[in-house]
Amino acid sequence: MMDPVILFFVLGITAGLLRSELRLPAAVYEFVTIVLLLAIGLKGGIELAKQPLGQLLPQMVAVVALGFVLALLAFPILRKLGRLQRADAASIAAHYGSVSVGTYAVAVAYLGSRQVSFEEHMPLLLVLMEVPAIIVGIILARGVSRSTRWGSVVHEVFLGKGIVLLLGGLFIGWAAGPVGVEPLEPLFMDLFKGILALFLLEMGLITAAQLTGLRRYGVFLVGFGIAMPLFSSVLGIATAWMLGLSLGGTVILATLAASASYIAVPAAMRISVPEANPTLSLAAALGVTFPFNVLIGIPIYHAMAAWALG
Amino acid sequence: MMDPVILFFVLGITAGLLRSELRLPAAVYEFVTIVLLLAIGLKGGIELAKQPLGQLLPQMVAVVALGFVLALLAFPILRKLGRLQRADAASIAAHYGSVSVGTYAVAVAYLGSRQVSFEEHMPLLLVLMEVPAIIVGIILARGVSRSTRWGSVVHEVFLGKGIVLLLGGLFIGWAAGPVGVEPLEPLFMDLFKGILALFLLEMGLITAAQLTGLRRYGVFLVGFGIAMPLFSSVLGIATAWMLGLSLGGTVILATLAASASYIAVPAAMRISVPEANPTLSLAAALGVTFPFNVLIGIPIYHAMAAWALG
Amino acid sequence: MMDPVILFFVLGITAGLLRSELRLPAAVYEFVTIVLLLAIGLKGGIELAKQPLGQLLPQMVAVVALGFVLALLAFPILRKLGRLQRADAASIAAHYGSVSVGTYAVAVAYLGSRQVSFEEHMPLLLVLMEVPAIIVGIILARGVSRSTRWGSVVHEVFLGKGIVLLLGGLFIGWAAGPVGVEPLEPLFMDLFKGILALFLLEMGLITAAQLTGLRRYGVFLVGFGIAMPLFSSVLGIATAWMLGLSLGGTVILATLAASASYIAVPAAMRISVPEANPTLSLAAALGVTFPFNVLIGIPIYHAMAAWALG
Amino acid sequence: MNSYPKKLLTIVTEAALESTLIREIDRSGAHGYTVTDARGKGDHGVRDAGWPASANIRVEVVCDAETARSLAALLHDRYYQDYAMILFIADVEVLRPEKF
Amino acid sequence: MNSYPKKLLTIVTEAALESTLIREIDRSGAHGYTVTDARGKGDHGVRDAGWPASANIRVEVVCDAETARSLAALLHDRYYQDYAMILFIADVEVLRPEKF
Amino acid sequence: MNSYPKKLLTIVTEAALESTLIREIDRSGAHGYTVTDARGKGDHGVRDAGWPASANIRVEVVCDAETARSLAALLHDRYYQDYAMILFIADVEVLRPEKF
Ligand SMILES: Nc1ncnc2c1ncn2[C@@H]1O[C@H](COP(=O)(O)O)[C@@H](O)[C@H]1O
Ligand SMILES: Nc1ncnc2c1ncn2[C@@H]1O[C@H](COP(=O)(O)O)[C@@H](O)[C@H]1O
Ligand SMILES: Nc1ncnc2c1ncn2[C@@H]1O[C@H](COP(=O)(O)O)[C@@H](O)[C@H]1O
Ligand code: NA
Ligand code: NA
Ligand code: NA
Repeated sequence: MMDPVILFFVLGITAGLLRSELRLPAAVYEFVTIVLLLAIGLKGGIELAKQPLGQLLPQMVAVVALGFVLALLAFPILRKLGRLQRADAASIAAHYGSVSVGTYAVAVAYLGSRQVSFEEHMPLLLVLMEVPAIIVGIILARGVSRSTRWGSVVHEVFLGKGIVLLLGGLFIGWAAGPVGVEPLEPLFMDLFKGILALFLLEMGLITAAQLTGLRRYGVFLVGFGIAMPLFSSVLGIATAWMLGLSLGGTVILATLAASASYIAVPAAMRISVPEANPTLSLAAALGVTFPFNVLIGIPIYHAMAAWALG
Repeated sequence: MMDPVILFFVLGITAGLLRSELRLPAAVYEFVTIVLLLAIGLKGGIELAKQPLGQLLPQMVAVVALGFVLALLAFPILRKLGRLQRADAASIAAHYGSVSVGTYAVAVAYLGSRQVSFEEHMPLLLVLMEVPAIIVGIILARGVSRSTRWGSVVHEVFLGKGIVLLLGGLFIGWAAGPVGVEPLEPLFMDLFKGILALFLLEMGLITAAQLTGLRRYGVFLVGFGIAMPLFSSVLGIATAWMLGLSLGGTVILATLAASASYIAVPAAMRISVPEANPTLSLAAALGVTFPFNVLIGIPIYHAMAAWALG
Repeated sequence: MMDPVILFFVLGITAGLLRSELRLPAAVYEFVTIVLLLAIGLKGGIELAKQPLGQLLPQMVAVVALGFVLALLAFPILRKLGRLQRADAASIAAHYGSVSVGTYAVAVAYLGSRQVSFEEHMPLLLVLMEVPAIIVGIILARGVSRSTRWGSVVHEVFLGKGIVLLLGGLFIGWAAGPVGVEPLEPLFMDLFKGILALFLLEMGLITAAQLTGLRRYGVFLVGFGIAMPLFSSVLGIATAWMLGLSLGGTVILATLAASASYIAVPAAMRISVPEANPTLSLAAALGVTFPFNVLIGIPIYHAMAAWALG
Repeated sequence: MNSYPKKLLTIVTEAALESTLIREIDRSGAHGYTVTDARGKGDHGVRDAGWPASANIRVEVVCDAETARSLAALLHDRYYQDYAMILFIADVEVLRPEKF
Repeated sequence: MNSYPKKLLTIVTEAALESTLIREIDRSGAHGYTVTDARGKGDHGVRDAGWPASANIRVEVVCDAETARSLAALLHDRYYQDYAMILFIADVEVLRPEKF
Repeated sequence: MNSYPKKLLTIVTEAALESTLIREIDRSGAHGYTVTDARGKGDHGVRDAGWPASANIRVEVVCDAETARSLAALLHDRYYQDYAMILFIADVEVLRPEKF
């Protein structure tokens, strides 16, 4: 049976496609996003408090490398097969090398309702995996030219809303520990699924709007938006296997690899690679890959991970 | 003793009448409304999963008929006694034939705190009862003229925020069932009364603003705004009795009949019967009938229902 | 160990100083403030229901007097030592004579996590202490001139958002009593600390913005912003001692005395003493005193209170 | 850089009319529009944006004089009587006339 | 359709001044106003709308030249010194002069 | 009271550009700006403000004719090609010319 939070996503898409009057105010979107990001960070931080950071170093290095690799692999495909312009290919590659927090949250909910446990420090890997693809994207678009203002790129990337809230949550969870965070749980843990449901309702409305972009730019993006996550998830599972992650952890890492960013990367690309057309990358990442992962992908990655680890 | 959520309504009215600086941002109103509508839908949907829809058919037909009848009865009174213009009478009739979700929520809270149980599929009837009066209103104002763009009327009515969220919630609750919805309960069930309190605070502020409209259009609207719900509640109780509803279900149906819409109908009338003056209908529905029902009406309907069923 | 809600404040300041893109929409700030104010009022009101108001009269009179005294003492210091203009000194004195609801909430959380109980009717004293300093401030700035429109001052003060919600909450809590308020607890009590965390995140961002004001107006405000609350807390402890309050109650009253308003007073001063520069008062109250109290002050007042009562 | 004269038509009206109004603008030949949320007061009383039924929108359309005139006249004829609405037209200069 | 010349007075100032300002507009003889929420920067520094004390409003009044002049002068005299505020006046055309 | 002619430059563009744009305005010599949130439609399609990536801002700068011209030209050259953006300039009168 489908997780009810997914049904909220379906409701949002349906309402959007039927051109319903339903619109959520921007402030509600922001509120819901902020709570989700902080909640994910807090959960990861609590776990970090329990184990020496040094032990996690191999995993941290591996996911950063994975982020670089995914972006670098996506680029030639977009350029050659998709015949996209350099800037567009670089920007889309950055979206797919990076990760989507919403998809991560759905995977967590999916595993939760199937009582599959996973390494709880995953939010740390999530944060780490957001960044490398952005750098790859900028370099692919621009070359390592002197004119790139890396100072402002770093600012844009590390001080964007997403990373500040995730890192902040991680840090607070780590500093306060499980007992300290307890009084915050009614908001950040108990309401998590309800807030996620509202978030997915909004994502459904947004996804529906992106489909216009798709209609204009044809079948290649649809194919890429489905094939790329499938391919990335295999790399993710392989990485997880090398790192010795549990079944749950493997599903999460596969999902992270398969997911395409729609918070940090679009904002960074808009400033650093302005000549890339955001309609293309958002149509692929939000119009195709997000619904694919949320509706079909995660169960597939679960099956593949079970097969690989079994 | 008065339910505390009602006291929030009283606080809102008082602050409004005293011209306090208290104003809730539109985004907060939207957020609170969205959560309430989804929560009501979800609750009803869970219940629908438990019984064959066919069994409810008589009730469904009955409330649709009730909606038609109420609007048709209100119209001549408004026209003759109130000497209102055709469009205004039609629009107000549509408001009173339809239902108010906020009033429904207060009745649910009222019965809850008195431990009176009721048929849990009521939200389905709520949705069904929203629509027929709108159609009556448009026909009464326009006649069945060819120029009415029924396509856009249907769109306006069925794809408005209220109905999409109620129907969406119903569907998700039905599809996910009691167990599936459980993780959503902290937001949609446990917070229900708190969110309702915030909603009623806002409704109080809005109601206070409508009273200006009243002052201008005199005593007829006040009389109608009190007499009509009393009369409608009797029809509601009779319908409930014919359908064999429980005491709680009878109170709810009486309240639905007595309540006047202020979400779906105003929006639909503004587009489909623009020549109707919205100040009149909102002054009656929000300035008189909503506070009447919330403060006095529901206990009266409870007493009448107990007497009728006892 | 630091309370995690404080860490949210630190996160906000850090993000603000690093010029992160993190910004919370105004509507979220309003929502969070409204819930906090109502929650604080409700908690106090429940307690008021348990004891005759008459018994509290001495405390009520004492804190009103304390508010007057604090503002009257601050004024000459600001005028003589700070060489501030009359209007500025009067306005800042009003801020420091009045109280900060956010600081109060942090003190409550602080005592809660240390299991120190306190007189639960404190929110009543909080409301009473907001007002007198405002009147002092206006008179100090203007003299008791006939031109002061006291009607509109009273309106501004008593019908501002803060006081309406606190008083409204108090009244509802008092009227509904502990049992009546129970269904509202998931929102107003269980989420309290989570909402407070979001509030402090925003306050951190706001505080960081006020620091610009500080840079421009020099060291006097920093000194005053730290010395004044320390001095006020001593007066607060003395008052608490005379009233025979418990340890927890003494800490709260010390914190109230030490805190500087940033909701009611700035709004009232802006209208009634417009020639006072709000940058000065907000830089002191928010840029210095709020973080001082929240990070360092409250533990100091706790220690002083323990010493005084021990 | 050369600049070219255009007209700026500003409409303040009820939020409920947004999608209808946008359809009219699209049909009028204008190439775009900008919408902001607003509140206000006029012949139809105070509209304080506390909830959807009392919210206003403020719509701007940059276009040529002919389009501005005819769109204004059409909106006036169709909506002025039944809706809270005002219209006004100002002269503006733009850099890329073909965009409007 | 004929159009008639009017003035559009725009005021950007602190949100705290909203009710005061509206009272002044009502007294000035203008028939209405439109308010939108804003942020900005000027002589009084950055006002970023993060919370009520740092929020701006943008108020528009369409009226005749005389009212615009006198209202602008009055606001200037009473509020310019103590509040973050700017004022500017533009020429606009309207269709129904009696509304303004 | 005397009034003085100035220019009002209005820019509607993507919200993502806000801080970049403000830096350009600060550098241009203008003394201030006002920002409101907006949605709209233009050559780059519908931007409905449902989430940050599709939100617009509407920025106003009151300044002298020279600054308005050069700022408009600079924004046009640097941002028109890659961003959803329109610009227009209107004549306004102000009371205190030294503020702008
Ligand atoms: N003279 C005016 N100046 C500026 N805005 C106005 C004026 N009159 C009306 N408005 C705006 O237009 C809306 C509708 O106007 P009305 O149809 O006159 O009620 C009002 O709610 C105001 O926002
Ligand atoms: N030159 C300008 N152009 C546009 N808006 C301005 C300008 N100067 C000031 N403002 C706006 O008016 C507000 C108050 O201005 P001020 O009194 O100069 O601080 C600012 O916060 C801005 O929103
Ligand atoms: N003709 C127009 N009139 C008013 N606003 C416009 C117009 N064209 C574009 N805009 C606004 O400017 C933004 C960017 O325009 P564009 O670059 O043409 O997509 C749009 O999203 C609209 O908000
Ligand atoms: Na990825
Ligand atoms: Na009804
Ligand atoms: Na104080």
